Amino acid sequence: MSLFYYTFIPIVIAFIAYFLNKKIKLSLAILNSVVFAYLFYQISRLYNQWNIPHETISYYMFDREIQLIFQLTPLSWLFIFMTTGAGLLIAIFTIKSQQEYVLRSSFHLNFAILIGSILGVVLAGDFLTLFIFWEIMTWSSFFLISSGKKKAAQKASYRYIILSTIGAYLMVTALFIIYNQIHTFGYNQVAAHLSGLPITESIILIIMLAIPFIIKAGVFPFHVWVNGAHSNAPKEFSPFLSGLMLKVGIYGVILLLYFVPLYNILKESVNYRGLPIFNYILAIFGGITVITGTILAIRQEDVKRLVAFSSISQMGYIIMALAISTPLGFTGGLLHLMNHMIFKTTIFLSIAAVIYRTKTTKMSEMGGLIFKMPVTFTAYLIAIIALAGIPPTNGFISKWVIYQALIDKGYIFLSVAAFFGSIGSFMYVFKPLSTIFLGQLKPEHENIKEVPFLMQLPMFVLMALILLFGILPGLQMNLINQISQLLNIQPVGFTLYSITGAFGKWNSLVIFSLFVGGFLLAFIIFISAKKSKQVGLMDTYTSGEYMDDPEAYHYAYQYFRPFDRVFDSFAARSLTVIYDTFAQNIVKLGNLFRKSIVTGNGQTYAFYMVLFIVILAFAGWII
Amino acid sequence: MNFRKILALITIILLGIFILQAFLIIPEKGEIALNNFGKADIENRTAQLYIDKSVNSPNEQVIYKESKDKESGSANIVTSIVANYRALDTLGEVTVLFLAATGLSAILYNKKHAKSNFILKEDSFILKNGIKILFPLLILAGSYIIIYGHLSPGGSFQGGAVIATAFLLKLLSSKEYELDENILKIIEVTAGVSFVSIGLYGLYAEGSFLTNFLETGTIANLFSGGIVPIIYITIGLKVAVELTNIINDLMKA
Amino acid sequence: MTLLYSLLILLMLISGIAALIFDKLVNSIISAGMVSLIAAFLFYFLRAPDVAMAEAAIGTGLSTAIFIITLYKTEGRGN
Amino acid sequence: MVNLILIIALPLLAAFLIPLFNYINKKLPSIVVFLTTAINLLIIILNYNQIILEPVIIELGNWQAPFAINIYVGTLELISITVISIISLIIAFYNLNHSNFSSESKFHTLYSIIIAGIYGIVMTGDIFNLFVFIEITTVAAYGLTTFNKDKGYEAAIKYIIIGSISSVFLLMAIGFTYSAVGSLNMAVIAAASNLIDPGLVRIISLLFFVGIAFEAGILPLSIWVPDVHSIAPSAVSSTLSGLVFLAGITALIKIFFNLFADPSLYVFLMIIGAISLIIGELIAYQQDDIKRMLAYSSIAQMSLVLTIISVGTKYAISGGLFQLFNHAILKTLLFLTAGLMIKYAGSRNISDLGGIAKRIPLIAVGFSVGSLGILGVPFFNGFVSKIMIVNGSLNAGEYILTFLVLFATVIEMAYYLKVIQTIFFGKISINPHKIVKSYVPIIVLITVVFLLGIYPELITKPLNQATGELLSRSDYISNVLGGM
Amino acid sequence: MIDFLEKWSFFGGSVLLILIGLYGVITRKNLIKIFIGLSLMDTGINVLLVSLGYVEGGIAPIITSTINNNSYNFVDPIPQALVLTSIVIGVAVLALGLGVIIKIYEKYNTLDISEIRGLRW
Repeated sequence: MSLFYYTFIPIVIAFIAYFLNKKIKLSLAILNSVVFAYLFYQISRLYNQWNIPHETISYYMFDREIQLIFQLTPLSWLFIFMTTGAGLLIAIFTIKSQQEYVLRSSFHLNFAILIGSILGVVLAGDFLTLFIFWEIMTWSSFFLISSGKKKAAQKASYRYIILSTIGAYLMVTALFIIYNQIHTFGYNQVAAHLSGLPITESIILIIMLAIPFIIKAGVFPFHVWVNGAHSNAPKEFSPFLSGLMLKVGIYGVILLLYFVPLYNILKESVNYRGLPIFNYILAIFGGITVITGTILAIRQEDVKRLVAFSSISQMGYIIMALAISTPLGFTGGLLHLMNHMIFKTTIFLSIAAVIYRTKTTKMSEMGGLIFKMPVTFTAYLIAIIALAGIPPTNGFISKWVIYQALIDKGYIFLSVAAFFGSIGSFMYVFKPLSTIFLGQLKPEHENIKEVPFLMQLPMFVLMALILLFGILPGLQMNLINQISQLLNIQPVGFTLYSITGAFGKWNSLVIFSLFVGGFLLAFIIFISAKKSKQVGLMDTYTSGEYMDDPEAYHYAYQYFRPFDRVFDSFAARSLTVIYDTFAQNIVKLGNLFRKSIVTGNGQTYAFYMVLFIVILAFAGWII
Repeated sequence: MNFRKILALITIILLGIFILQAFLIIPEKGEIALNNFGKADIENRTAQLYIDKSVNSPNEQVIYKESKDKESGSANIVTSIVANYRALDTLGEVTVLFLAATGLSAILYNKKHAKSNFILKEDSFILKNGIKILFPLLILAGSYIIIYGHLSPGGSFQGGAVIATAFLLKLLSSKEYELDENILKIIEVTAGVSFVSIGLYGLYAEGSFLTNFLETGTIANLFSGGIVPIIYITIGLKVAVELTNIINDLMKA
Repeated sequence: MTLLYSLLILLMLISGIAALIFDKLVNSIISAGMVSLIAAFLFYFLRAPDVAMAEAAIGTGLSTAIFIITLYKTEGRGN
Repeated sequence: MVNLILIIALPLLAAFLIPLFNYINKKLPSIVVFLTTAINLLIIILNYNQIILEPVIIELGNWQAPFAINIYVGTLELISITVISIISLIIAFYNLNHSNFSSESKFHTLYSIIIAGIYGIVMTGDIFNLFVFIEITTVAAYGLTTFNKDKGYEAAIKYIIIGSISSVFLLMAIGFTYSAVGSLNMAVIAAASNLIDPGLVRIISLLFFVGIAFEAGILPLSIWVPDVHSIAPSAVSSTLSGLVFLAGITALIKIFFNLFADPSLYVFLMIIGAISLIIGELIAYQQDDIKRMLAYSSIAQMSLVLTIISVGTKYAISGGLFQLFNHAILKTLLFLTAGLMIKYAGSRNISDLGGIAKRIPLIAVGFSVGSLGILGVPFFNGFVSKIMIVNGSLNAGEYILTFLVLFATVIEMAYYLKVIQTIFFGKISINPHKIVKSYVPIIVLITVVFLLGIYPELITKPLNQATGELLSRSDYISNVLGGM
Repeated sequence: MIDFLEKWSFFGGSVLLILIGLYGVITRKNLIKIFIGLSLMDTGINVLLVSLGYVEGGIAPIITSTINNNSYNFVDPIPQALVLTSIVIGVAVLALGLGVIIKIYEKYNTLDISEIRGLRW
């Protein structure tokens, strides 16, 4: 199957189905799952066939044919594999979960377009193709996000699209500045041209090229869209948004950092502690992102917002690891990218399952669902263990490699940020665990059942993956080393179940057996210990006072208040405010124009005409 | 004399300076500028060809009542321009008039079929009978102006306006007087359609729109000028009807 | 002769200004008609008899009539 | 080869005949107008292959080319009249069952004549004839505006005042030109234009600009646009916004590239266009009346086109022209769908259109297709033109201009997305005020949008040729003057 | 003095008439007066156009029994033709505008343009 079919098949099929499903009643979700399954199968067969020739479509744009190039590399293979896999799982999940959903068909249409466009982005062989599919991806995801049920979804998607578009325009400007000099968009030619330019110009162009990717990845100065979008998107889309959309931004960063080898371009530029200044700043931003995401995640009362902020901080890890551009860092970054995709999708799916049953996202309105929804609970448990980076899950391994990379190069701030992030992640992932699943059951949730099997299936698969990669990281390392060879980075030594770090070797088999033993022990103790008395959550004693806000007395409310108090001032000084004031000032300007110019009096308009002539005449038109 | 009036005055004065300086430009040698008053050099203008009637044909003298078969052989050169050389402009102009009448009747539509409630102070005997006498004279004068438009000053617009004035007076004189709108419509349609179809016949016969496909005859004869008088009559009818319509609608508003 | 033209034009300008500053609309309409009547004379002096006739018939006659009718239809309805 | 003057003559003939048809049957006028536009499209298609090879000069009344009125159809005019004929056909089809006014036949008369006037503006090669056709178009537009009995008169009076003033200036420019050059033919003027005193050229060109740009949607001359476009019936709004603006910009291009090609003026045009662009977008963001918002957006788009074209390089001009034609198509779609939504919801306010997409999905999809096209989403026709504009302005080294254009696009996106989100995801608050259905025009327009988005060469190849012709005046002059 | 008048009376006079009309349009409040201003502008531009085609001692471009051939120096006929067109167009627009004024008076019961401000912003 030719490469660009991968991008167009889902889109075309989805369109046809969208226009037909008014007539013939077919579930677009099932159709999507079938299509994605087929693509998944095809893509898995593409493994190790890196020598597929480029394919081009010609697109007549200015006065010439412009070739849109599609190519397959190990890197892009990794991404299309992940994309179709996640898409498949979520489509399966969606079959059941969207019974009550209003714009069902348009959701599936946009989702298919999104998958297709992401395939296009990662299969693209030149910047123009990348830009085109990038735009389509942005727009379809915009429609997906704004189709969220809450009103806030529209505001969030609004912020998202405006930011992304500004980024995209920066990118297209840079592209055409380059294009007008070399008349091609190919990666290698652009890279060569950039390395030829004087250093300041190339840095400016590179930054303009990089900003859209950084925005999509939700890194520090541009993370403002992430939490709103994640928390307000339809519950089935949030997993994909966090699991993959952010990763596509990372793909762009990898593209710039390694594929278009910035390192070589900037090597002779200003270096700081052995790093090109661009990489160093990127890494610092990554560190700031980790800290910001963690602190903000801890304060959240809404579970989806909480997980959204945690994704931000995890993105920070990946950026840090990739930016320091050592072999170990690259490996850790890619590892964490895959793993984060896996466990974050799991977390969002389990939360989606909970929302599907309880119809709320406020943590303080849930509780004690552990016995009602055991599968969901298990999935969530394992996922957060991975997120917190505890062995024997895959999350630990990637974080371990990243620590190694950071400490190896001796970046104090980054290492501190990383450790802070993982400590914080302990705190914020424990909060939903204890408030949603543990604790006492809410009276209104008495007759809640476990979600249907089609929604459990994806969670099972993902749990299995988490543990599998936790025990046998070699499976991933194999592909990662192929990518390293492609980008001529010296690979990291590994066996099936061990990775060689900077300060030694990690053997996951031993640790796994240890952990299984410990877990069994703890379980026996838990069983044998006598149960504690259970009191209702809301029968709090207020000495006869009227309780106007019972939620405030729920133990989940402001769970980590002491910790939050430390960072209150920090959290108050949010970037969102700055962006919003900027927008509001522009609106004010427009209002001023409107009120002062368009007076509605025809005579004034006539006077404008005369004034216009006079001004032009004496502003030098006739001179 | 408040602020905005002063501002307007200043702006207008500046505009005047801007326009008037166009006349002050003294052309250097080789350059051309606006002609001074009375110094229009006709020789170098397209007008000379129209005067000599030699756009297509060679330039030879045009003599009163003698020279035959000149192109667009109407004695009144303005007429020959309006109705022949630049007939498309005239078609457009008639269209604008038609548009105005149509738009006006659309604007004042809801008050249609109402009687003319435009009453003079005293419905006086003298006025009534005076207009009774004046009306046919005006119609006659208008028709004359139209028909002799290609020989003498005046033409379809002037004649049409005169006829319209006749109807205006008639309408003023008595409020019983009603114009039959069907007849007006029929004249309107025939006039407009015949104008366009004369042009289309030229396209069919001579291969170009609004061609003068008839014998142009001798200069300054009544039956001369080819299609010029015909077009002029159609235009005259059209103008008269449209202006009458306009007045009628306005009066009935 | 030139003096005559100039006087006519002066008259035209004056009546134009008058048309704008009169209070009663009837007067300003009449003086606007005056302007176009003088313009018709000027056309005649400029050797443009066709335009002169057109201006006299349309500009002076019909326009003024239309203005008067409109005035009657709107503010003059009372008197 | 059918003579192209027919596409002006036939609508006039139809218009003159309509009172007769109205006696026969009340529905007949609309059908006649529809047939006329269809025949026009046919005529243009018959001529297309020949004119694309070499420009055609039609001498009216068999008078030699530069001495009487002639009609010049080059590639630019060809593309323009093709787009105009397609769009006018679509709108005429829409009028077949959406024109129930108090005096319907008059509406069709005016519509037929305004189409003829637009063709004339685009094709004529004679400046006074240009004036006449502009007058035809504007007077027809005055009439069409008043078909809204609610606020139409108020909008029309502003339009009439401004239009009359600018027509006086246009006449003045024509008179000056004639007095200096001694001819009214564009080619002769172009040939003589470098002999005219430069100061006089500046004055004349400014007068021409004022006289024409009020029809071309450039602030502050076109400040009447929001009133008229938002008040007029939606078929009229789409005609005015799509076609009349197209014709006006084409006339401006003729004046400033063929007649007085003075590159030092382009910077003025660029500044005017840029200011008008930003102000238009900023004000459009404020609107709650959906058609008014669209009108301001038209102003902004036209200013964008003027700005880009006045960059004056090959790439920039072709990009600007492409944007011009795209805008014609998209605005027609937008105004038609917006009008239908207003009819359905019974309110003009965006905030009252919430969730209308669930009731009339096709119309809402049509509206969003139009907006996404204007915002330049890939595989919509706006994408290629936007890319071409960016490329052109960067190619000429106009970095600030590029920034302004992209900034304006971001604002534009802000207000279009407001509408789209409301009509798709807003909460449903509509009880059908009036059931509307119109499938064919919307589907056809959507098809055109995607066709041009996926195969842009359909229009960009002729556009490059047209740009070449624009940039070589001498060919134009020699084409018309022939041996002279 | 005389030759100054001869040179300037027509051009200056017509331009001044245009300006007077324009001033009226942008200052008078009454709609009818605004339209009077517009008609003044039309008259002014017509006089200007015709006077641009005038020739010293020229004669009207009509061949009659006295002026019996085309070798006399006629004044320029083209501006006269143009002016004929523009006069008719002017009266057409004027009639349309006055009709609109009548309707506006019916709706708002005033002719003060500064009070007719339904469409703003």
